[in-house]
Amino acid sequence: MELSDFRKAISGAHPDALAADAESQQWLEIIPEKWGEVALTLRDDKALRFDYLSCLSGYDEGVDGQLAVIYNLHSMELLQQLEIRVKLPREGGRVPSVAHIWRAADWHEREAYDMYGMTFSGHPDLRRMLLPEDWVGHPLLKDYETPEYYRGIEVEKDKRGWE
Amino acid sequence: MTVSEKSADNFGVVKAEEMVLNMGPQHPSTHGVLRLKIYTDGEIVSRIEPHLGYLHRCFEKHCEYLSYEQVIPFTDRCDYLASMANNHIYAMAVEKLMDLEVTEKVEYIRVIMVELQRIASHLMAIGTFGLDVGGITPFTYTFRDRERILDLFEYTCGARLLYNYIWVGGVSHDLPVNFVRLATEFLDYFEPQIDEYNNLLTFNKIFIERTGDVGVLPADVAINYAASGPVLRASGVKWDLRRDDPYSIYDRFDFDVIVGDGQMGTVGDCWDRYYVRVLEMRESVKILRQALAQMPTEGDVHENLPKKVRPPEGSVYFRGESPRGELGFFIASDGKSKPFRVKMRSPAFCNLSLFSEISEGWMLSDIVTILGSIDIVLGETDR
Amino acid sequence: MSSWTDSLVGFISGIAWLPDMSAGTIMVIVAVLLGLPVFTFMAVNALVAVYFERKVSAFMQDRLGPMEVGIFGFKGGKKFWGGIGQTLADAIKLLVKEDTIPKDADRPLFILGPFIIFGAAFTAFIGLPIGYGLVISDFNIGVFFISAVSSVGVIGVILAGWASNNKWSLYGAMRSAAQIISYELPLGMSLLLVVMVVGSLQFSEIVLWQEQHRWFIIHSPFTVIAFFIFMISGVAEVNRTPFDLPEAESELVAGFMTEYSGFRWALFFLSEYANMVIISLMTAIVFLGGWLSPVAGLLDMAGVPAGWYYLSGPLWGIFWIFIKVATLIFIMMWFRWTFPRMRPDQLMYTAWKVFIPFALVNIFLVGIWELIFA
Amino acid sequence: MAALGFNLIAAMVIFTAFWVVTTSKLIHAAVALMGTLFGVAGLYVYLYADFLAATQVIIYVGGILVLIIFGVMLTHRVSGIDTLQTNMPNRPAAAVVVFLLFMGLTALLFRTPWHMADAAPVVSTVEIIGAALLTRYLLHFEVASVLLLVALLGAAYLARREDG
Repeated sequence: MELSDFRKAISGAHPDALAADAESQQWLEIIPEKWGEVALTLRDDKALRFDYLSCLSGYDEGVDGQLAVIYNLHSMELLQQLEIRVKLPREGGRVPSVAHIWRAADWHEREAYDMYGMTFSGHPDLRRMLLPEDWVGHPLLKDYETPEYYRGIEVEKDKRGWE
Repeated sequence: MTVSEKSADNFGVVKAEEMVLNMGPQHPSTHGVLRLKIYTDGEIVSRIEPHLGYLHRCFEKHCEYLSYEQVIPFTDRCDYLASMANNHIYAMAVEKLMDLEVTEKVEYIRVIMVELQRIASHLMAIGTFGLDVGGITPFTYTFRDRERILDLFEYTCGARLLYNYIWVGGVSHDLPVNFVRLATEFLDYFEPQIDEYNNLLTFNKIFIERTGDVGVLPADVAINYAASGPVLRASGVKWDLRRDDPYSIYDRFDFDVIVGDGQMGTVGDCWDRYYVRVLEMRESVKILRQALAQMPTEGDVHENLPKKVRPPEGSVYFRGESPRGELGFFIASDGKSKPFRVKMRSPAFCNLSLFSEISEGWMLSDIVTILGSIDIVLGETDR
Repeated sequence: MSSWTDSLVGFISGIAWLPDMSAGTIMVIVAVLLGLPVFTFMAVNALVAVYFERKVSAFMQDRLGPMEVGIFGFKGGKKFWGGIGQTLADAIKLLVKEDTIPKDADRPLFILGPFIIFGAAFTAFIGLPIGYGLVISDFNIGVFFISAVSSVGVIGVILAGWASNNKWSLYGAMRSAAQIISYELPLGMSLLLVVMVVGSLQFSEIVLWQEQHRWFIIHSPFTVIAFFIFMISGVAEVNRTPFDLPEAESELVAGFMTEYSGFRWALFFLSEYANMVIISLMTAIVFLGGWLSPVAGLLDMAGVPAGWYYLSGPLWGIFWIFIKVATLIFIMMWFRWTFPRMRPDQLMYTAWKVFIPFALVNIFLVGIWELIFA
Repeated sequence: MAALGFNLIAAMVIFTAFWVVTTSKLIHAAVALMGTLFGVAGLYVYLYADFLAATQVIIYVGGILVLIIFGVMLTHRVSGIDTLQTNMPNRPAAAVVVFLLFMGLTALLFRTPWHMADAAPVVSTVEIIGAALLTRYLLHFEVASVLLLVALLGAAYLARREDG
């Protein structure tokens, strides 16, 4: 199936789930409120059967833009792939967790939360994944400022040979 | 507190207490700095909580400050046991983003390197797995042979572990003279060695008792957890990106996709995960022999190197089969010389996430076995 | 039957220029005189056995092993003797190393633990002969004595594990207790069958019987099984691979000795290698004819007149018994460097559901065998 | 000198036994008990009962004591080494019982006609014990083994009951 078929299938099941997006894009954009239902359809619909969540990435469009969560889905049965994006505001963005649909999302969502600070509502155990639990801030945000100190230890800012 | 209250505190509830064990970050069998919080009831493990991040080196943040080529040495350090595969898949992702073709010879060199790397990585995996179940000698055997592969790498690019060999649009050096002969010699030497590992470890009764039927991973659970590589294939899912989603020139080679068949227990047990790796080494040897025979001798490996790596605006998710499974790179470009966003989908990260699922209810010794059979590299899970 | 104790007591009380002493005083002197060589033997044994183990493992793993450290300028080159001084250097290192005791450890028990283990191994040597009369004290309950003494060592292991106040140590201690208690039963039962045939618990009697009849390993088909049960249970008793669960390094870090260092750790080490010797000596004496020469027996069978060979005198006896012990120790090392480790429940299964039933049936069958053929 | 050895062992028995009942740490009590049991084994040696001494060590030290320590370790928190003496409320009753027991034992001590051995000690006690167990005391021996079997079954039943 092609991207346009996926678009049709989803808009058939959930009429207002798709965000208005340009035809040229290689992904489908889903509005956050509807994402939980759409994810279930994606996994269970006979023509879609996306049973394998390849990758889940957090994404920051920039200081003026929005945050996004990018899902790269794959179907082991029908051998098709699909990229889904869910955009959410920079402050207090919430997106439904899909950890109960694809268990693989569990750790990936924790990592995305760790790096971008968006909340995955309904996640069983949303803690920081890679950074220490008491770390301040979400480092992959484009407006992230490296803290001066961590637990009283100065954070090195030497960037020789980097830029 | 009165005496009777105190005694009630001590003897009132006569029940085996749940003991919390901290396995790691420094522990011989966590393969790096992984910390497992293990809740045990005697020898039986009731719950496991993995804590990651002890080797977190901000790979993804660093990428935003580096040009596309400068990221390659960083991918080396992610899965430091399969650096070639990381280089390869990252380079291909950028090439796909740029719509860049590489010459035939470069493709062959890359496949040869990556398959050698796969053997080296699997040797490490089965050797340390032997170590995890208590056999020390298999480890030295596999390391002896891994050393010869590292010698080949050193001969090719000067580095033994972190190569920075596969570049965007080419490779850093052409193959040295005699490489084909040396590689063929190695393959001739190596194939009988696999039988030696089998004699020493694979079909040892104690080893089978320790690994067969232990930590069974059913196929549907494996898919739901997005497991990949040998871990997925051992559960009976015939899925190899080299064959099912061919990239590079893998569609030219004839090789089998090994799946676990539950020979020593149930499909998807530790023994299957181990044995899939052993058999995959044979398949890699097969690919290597074909690639070495078919490889064009003429050609410049630097021909297609772009002057400046500056992909157009857009994003790509590219995945390939690293020794540990599906290694994916999500790269977004804003048209500048530095990537806007690089996300590495590391196979070991996903494989490790199912670890607590399959290891609950097993004994403490089995935890080590199961963790070893998953074959994680902490550099890659923590990035 | 004479023993070193008897001869020394006789010798000392026979010296004219010494003042008159009571029997007790003489016993104390004799105990010191005989204890020192045993201690020296244990220390030297550990040095040699560790070196041997390293070389054996290196040989099995296609590498060289220690090659650098020599003694008095002798390095041995790239031969087997290379790095001959390595274990000596290690021993010195262990002795001068800082001896740490964890803050929350139970100090007295932490200190006591290794000494109990060492004491058990040390005491066992009293009853083990290496030839006719070449024994510190030839108890008439020799076999029983060794079993009794070696059962004490486990308390040291448990105490060491418990007192460290470390969860890995505790796991090691618990595993060890379960393991050693379980494997004492098949071990004892296999010995019982020999005792039953000989009718004595004395080691010298057992060897004498084998000299008059035949070695126990070829006594009957059942004793062959008993030999294997004894040997394997022995490996389990000394906590070596594939039964080294108490100190399983990939699971429990170092098990009950995780928190130990320096001299106390060295005591564990000495005891481990001493225990290997004890088990091998017992196996050699009980099943493999002790100090009897295998060659002499073979030549006898071939009909060669006794005057033609000189291979069964007392010195040859010591030679033969050490050859047997060394072979058995080598086999234990062989196990260690080729086998993976078992799991605790499999270990228990092997002891209780395989070895003990077999050993019990063995006793019964050997009894019948004796009734029919003896 | 022989008397000195005997006195030393007897003192050890009394001292460690005292330690067993006074220490507040269960595991120390168990270790002290080891000293007592060893001491008693030593006393057996003085009576030329070598087989009995070895049996004492193998069964009481190697078996029962290990189980006691094992039990202590299994039922108590690992983190806290101090364990509590829990029999305090029974002190008055215990004092009465101990006093009566002490009186009884003392009376026994003075009433027993102690013999000094005039014959040479028996060389091998194994055969005598074996013969006695299988002839004169056969019934007791068998009853004891049945008792042990019942205990074993009971323990197995208790241990498996949770599984249902």
